[in-house]
Amino acid sequence: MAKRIFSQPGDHIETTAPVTVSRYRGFTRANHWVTAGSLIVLLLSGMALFHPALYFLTGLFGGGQATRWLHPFVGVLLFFSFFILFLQLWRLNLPRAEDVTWVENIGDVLKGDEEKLPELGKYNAGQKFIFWAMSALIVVLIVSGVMVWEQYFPHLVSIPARRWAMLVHSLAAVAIILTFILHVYAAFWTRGTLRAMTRGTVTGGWAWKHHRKWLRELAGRERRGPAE
Amino acid sequence: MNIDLSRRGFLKLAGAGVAATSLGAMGFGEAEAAEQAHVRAFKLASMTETRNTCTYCSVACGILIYSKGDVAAGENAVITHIEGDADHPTNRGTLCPKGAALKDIVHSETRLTAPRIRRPGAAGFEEISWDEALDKIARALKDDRDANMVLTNDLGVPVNRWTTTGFLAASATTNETAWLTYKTVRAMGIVGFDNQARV
Amino acid sequence: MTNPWTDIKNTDLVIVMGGNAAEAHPCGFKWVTEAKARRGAKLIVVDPRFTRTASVSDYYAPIRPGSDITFLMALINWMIQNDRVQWDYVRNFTNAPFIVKDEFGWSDGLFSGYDPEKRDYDKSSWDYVIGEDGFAQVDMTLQNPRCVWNLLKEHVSRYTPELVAQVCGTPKDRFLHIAEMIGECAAPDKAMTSMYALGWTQHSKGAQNIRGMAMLQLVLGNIGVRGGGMNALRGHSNIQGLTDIGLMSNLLPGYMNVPTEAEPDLATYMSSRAFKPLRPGQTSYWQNYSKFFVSFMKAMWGDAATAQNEWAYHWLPKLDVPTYDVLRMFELMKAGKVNNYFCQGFNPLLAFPDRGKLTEAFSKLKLLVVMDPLETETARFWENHGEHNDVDTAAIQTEVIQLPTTCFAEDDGSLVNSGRWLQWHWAAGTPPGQSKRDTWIMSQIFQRVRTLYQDEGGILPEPILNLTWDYADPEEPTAEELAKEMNGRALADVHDLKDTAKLLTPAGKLLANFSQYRDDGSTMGACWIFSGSWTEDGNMMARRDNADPDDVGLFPNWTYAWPLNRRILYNRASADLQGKPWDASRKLMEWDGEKWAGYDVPDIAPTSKPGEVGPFIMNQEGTSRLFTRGMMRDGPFPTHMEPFESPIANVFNPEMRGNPVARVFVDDAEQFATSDEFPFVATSYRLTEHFHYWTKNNRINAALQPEFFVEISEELAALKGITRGGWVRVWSKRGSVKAKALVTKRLKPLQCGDKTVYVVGIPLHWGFVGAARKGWGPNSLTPFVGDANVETPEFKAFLVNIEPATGEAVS
Amino acid sequence: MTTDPKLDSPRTAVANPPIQPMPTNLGAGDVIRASAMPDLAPPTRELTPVAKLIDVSKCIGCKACQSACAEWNDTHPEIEHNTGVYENPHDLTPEMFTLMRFSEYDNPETGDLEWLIRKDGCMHCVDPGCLKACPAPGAIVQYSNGIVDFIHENCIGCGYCVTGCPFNIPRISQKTHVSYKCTLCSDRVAVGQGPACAKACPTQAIVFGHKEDMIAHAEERVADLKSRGYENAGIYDPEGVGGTHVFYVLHHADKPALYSNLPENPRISPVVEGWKGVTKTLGLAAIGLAAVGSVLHGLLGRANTVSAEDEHEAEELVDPNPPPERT
Repeated sequence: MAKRIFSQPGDHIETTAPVTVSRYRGFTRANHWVTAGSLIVLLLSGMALFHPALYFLTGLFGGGQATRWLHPFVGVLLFFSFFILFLQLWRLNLPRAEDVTWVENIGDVLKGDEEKLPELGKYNAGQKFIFWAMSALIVVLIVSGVMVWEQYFPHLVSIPARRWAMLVHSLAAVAIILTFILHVYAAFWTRGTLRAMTRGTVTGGWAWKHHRKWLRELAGRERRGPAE
Repeated sequence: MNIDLSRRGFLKLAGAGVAATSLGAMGFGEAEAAEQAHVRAFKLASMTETRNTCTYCSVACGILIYSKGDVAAGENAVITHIEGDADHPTNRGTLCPKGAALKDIVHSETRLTAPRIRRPGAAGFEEISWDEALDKIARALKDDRDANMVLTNDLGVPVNRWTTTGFLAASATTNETAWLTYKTVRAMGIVGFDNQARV
Repeated sequence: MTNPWTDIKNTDLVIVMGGNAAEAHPCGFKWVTEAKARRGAKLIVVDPRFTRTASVSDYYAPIRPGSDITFLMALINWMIQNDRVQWDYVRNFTNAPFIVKDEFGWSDGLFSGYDPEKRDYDKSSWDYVIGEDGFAQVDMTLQNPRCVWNLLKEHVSRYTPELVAQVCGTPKDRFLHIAEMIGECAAPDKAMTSMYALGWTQHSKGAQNIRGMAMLQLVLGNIGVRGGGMNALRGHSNIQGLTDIGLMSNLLPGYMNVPTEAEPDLATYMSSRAFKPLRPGQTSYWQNYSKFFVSFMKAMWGDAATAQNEWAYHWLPKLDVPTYDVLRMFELMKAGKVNNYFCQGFNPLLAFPDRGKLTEAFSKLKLLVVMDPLETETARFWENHGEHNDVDTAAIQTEVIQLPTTCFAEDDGSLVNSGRWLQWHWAAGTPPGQSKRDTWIMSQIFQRVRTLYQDEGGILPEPILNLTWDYADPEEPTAEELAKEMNGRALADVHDLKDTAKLLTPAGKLLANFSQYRDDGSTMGACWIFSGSWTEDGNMMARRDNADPDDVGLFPNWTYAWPLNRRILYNRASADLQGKPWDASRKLMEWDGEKWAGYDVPDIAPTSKPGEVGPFIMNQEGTSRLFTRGMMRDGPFPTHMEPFESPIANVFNPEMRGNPVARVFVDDAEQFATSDEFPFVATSYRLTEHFHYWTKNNRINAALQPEFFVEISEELAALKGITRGGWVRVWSKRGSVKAKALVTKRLKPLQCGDKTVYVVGIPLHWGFVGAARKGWGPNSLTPFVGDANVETPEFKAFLVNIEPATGEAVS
Repeated sequence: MTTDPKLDSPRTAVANPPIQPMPTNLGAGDVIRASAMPDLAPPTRELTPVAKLIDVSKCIGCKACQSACAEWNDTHPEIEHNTGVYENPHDLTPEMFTLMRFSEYDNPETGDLEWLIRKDGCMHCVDPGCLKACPAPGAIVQYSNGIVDFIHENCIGCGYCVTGCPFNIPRISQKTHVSYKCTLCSDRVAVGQGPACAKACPTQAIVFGHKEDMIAHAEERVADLKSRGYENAGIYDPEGVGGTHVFYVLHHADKPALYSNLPENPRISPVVEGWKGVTKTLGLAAIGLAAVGSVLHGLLGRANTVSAEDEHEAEELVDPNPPPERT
């Protein structure tokens, strides 16, 4: 079998008329939503402890003590959940030459005419940015988070170190929230994307428009299909 | 079709976020403390206050003992707190680390609450009644005194000395207890009589 | 204490030597900080350790344990050499002018009349020359070479700053600096106060340590004045009271004595207690001895004590030895000569020396009765606690009865503080479980014994059957009844001795004070010095008026001080021969032309003219004594004696070991060690976080000082390879303990001549019961020997060895 | 909340406590600052600032303050081991709000040994780092008399106060997961009494009263110390935290570090300031803007949609020659 370059095992054309392409298998989707869920819990509980104006959000988790208790555990959950996701996605998120051009012409992307741009694999530079930003920030957050986890590691690091950890943790948190917003927004703005994570498939048109190389590779595999 | 739906969903979510954050940033939706600021209820309110003297060294600091219930009124009284008596000329309300912790010597886990006896060779104490204990003691005293009282010396001088039973008196009991102790011990002729003055 | 705690604020200089006031008496020490803050007073601390008292001192000097006499005699010598003497005071208020017999002398560390066989002195030469008039001869010019002053001068001349450095290990410059600070207090308008405790008493020559400072205070004219005095900081809340009431082998209440075999009848007993004045016109208050004695006997046996039966003189025991003190009792116990022993609120297993010997002694008892509010090691001496009390339980046949008593918070009554204040207190709590008051327990025991004698008869039942017991409830006399018994009551009308028509107190009424005591059987009173504490005017001990006129610090209407509510003893000595205060700004008593007036109750008769009657009314001389005649067994002057266990030989007489007249039992003598096997000097002490062996039962004090430790210098730690917080083994010839090592800069090696002396500090608060961690007390190590005069054990200077130890102690 | 307007702050700790029930005189109306409550209602009245003065030169290290503190606050300090030092317990704990710290100092100038003993505990800063760091509304409050108190019902046990405090004072209980420290006996002060430690202190090295009185007293003490040769004696009332309501007289005010590392110039760490200041505000703003921005763009901007051609292209690609349509 020819080596996959722009797709990963499991990606395949599902129907031909109209064309639908399977983009994420069930496991990956579940994995994504667990990660997303825990991120949202962390976001809400974290924001509650981050700014008084949002302290009311502790109500969602049964009060301040419960929120204080819950946040770090969900953090650990997020870390491992995302780690599994990472193992599946990291290869196709490695940067490629065409990403540079794509970024240079981000304006056209926003205008919606991607015809001028080079054809892309499964992910565009934007998606890759979000992937790597998430990866990096989650590592920073888990490390700094453990350093200030009062209940289990009260004496893990010195108080000055804890102060830095708090600062870094909150900065990283702001960053990851912004990343998250971008991620969600892009997913909505680019119509036809959400179903990739809900139903697992995208329309051929969507794939053609946004990830043509990916589609070509899968199409190629189709043709070489059972006939041979 | 589903695009429209998702548009509506999108608006809802984003709207909530904006509302929360922007309102918060503008200082609306001020957080409220669950509990109003308050200090601990003053624990001596409605206690009985009794004046006493610290039981330790002979600076003899004045102390105030606070209790639930009033012994003077014949009630059952549980001591809840002890602190210095500010009216006392010597200590002016101050107390040392021992005096300041007097309450916990009164309520010490190693306080004795019942008469006990350790029989010869036994590995432990067993409880006995006051009557049994006191009768045993009285009997032991009488027998030993009758057996070993020295009535006269070689010169026939009456000496009435009892040396085979000894008594170590306390150092923190009241003068009144001391006098009663003195009286009984001397009357019996005990000479092996001492107190803590030396140590 | 000659002065109350609150008077310390009036001092110019405080010397804490032989004690550690800040740690053992923090709230009394408050008055030192007051004097410092308000008067700019200075504080000197002389101690082997840099204590918490030293931490707030103005000047500190180290001293080798057991060498205090040398330091004190050297101070007196320096005062004399540098004319820092309150001359008027010394000449008139001390026995400095008294002429001493020619036979008296001192050589090789011993006074005249020593008999090595008897280990005792023939004291006949230690006395004044008595003239034909029957009075002691004096030379007010102090020229006579045989007058006390010149003998003292000669005696102390040997104690130079160099000798101090050699014997005490105190650097010469430190000693001289202290001498100069103290010297300033020789001025009539300057006062120094001495605060001491067991750091001075717990030596084989403890009484002489205290004598030494008392003499210095007399030379400086600091006794009887505000801000001065000799202040013994008593250890326990009522140890002063128990001593006052005479709960000792050889005492009757109010410092009267139990008869001895040498006194076969009352006449003989009284003859040696006539206390005739040794100078014309002096008070010699003990002349009233018979009044106090007879009133005491009437308190004991009431109508059964009559003139015919010598007031029941023979119902009192007569002693064949000076005293059956605790050390002697344990010696007898060990020899199997004691059958029953009572411990009332006392924990001797930790309190007396040579724990091994104590355990052996207890094991020979038939019955041990322990009355206590708390668990004690004594009550469980038979219980095996591993290395902390390794005994063969089954082999111990002693029967132990443990009786639960109430504590301070659960009974009424009075306590005597260190300043002789009798303070009444009230019960606040209900006793736990079946615990009972000591008064109930003692009554029960006595009632039952008496019943046995009634029913069965027996040996000498009279003193028991006739003991006065006229209490409303014979089962439990009240504190009020007992207090009134001590104050004294008129049995018949009491009239004025001079104006016999004048009725002072009608029959049945309480006596106003001991001046109304009589020796004709018309009065009863158990403790004459307490008389006046509960009169017809009520309970003086319960007074709570804390007003302090002119802020002098005497609080005359706060409770009651014995004698006669007198707050400062010898207060007449606060004024000069004309009756003017030495220091107008510190007036105490003043002669106003007809009588003595001032803030306190005068010692002497209010109308006795200044210059005629001396201030020291209890003494036959009317003066204080720089020279004590034959009253102390080990010499009329203090002379340097080494501890029985010492790294250094006596500089005056290398042959002399310890105190030459201290009583030593044969077996114990063999247990004395030498410095070649036990090179380090150990001393015991209290820590401020704990009170003796009690507070280890208190969760809070246990948390503040949880575990047994010893303190050593960084130098000794280095020498022995001991690490801070590590385990060490400390052992003496008598026993061994395991402790944590507290390595500190506050203990430094002392250079005594060519010998370097390392001190090991051993606090005394741990045992094997209570909330704190299990440990030991210093008494596992200390020698079984007491002071020559009062048998106080030598806890403060003995020899040990030390090494690093491994492994957790079981706790 | 019943407060007696006539009752102001007590002037001394030398008094016997009342036993008749009386209204507490310290409450919500006296709070001038509360954690995570930026827009607090102004206090209903202004109490006179109080202070506890600790005169280190009078302190004998007896630990009476520790006893009195444990007894009054009903805490149960643990019975630990001896580790070769006098500090027991070995540090402040949720059960021990104050601690005597001992340091042995060989003074090079005089050649004398000095045993410097300091009572450690909450300083009740005018600008409290704990309060600034605390995320739980009303868990830490500052009363107009200067007392900084923890309202345990509101505490969530996050430990931010530990990072906020410049003196390393608050301790989180592993049992209750609530933060504890000296309350300056707010319950006693509320009924006109002083703190238990100040009342107990045998040498009155700890005194309590109106801050101005305490400053005056401290100045007398400093003068006395200077007369005894401590030229550098002085008051430790650090400016960096706006002054404190627990402050010291030191014989060596020039070297506070001698006293078991008393901070030279304590202030709320700039890191904490950064975290609780700019980060908090800008961070939230950024998040807010991002959210708002995306919403607006979502509403106004044109979405990126897939056209029919794209679908056709896809079909072309997947299957270039489709089967003929049936009719």
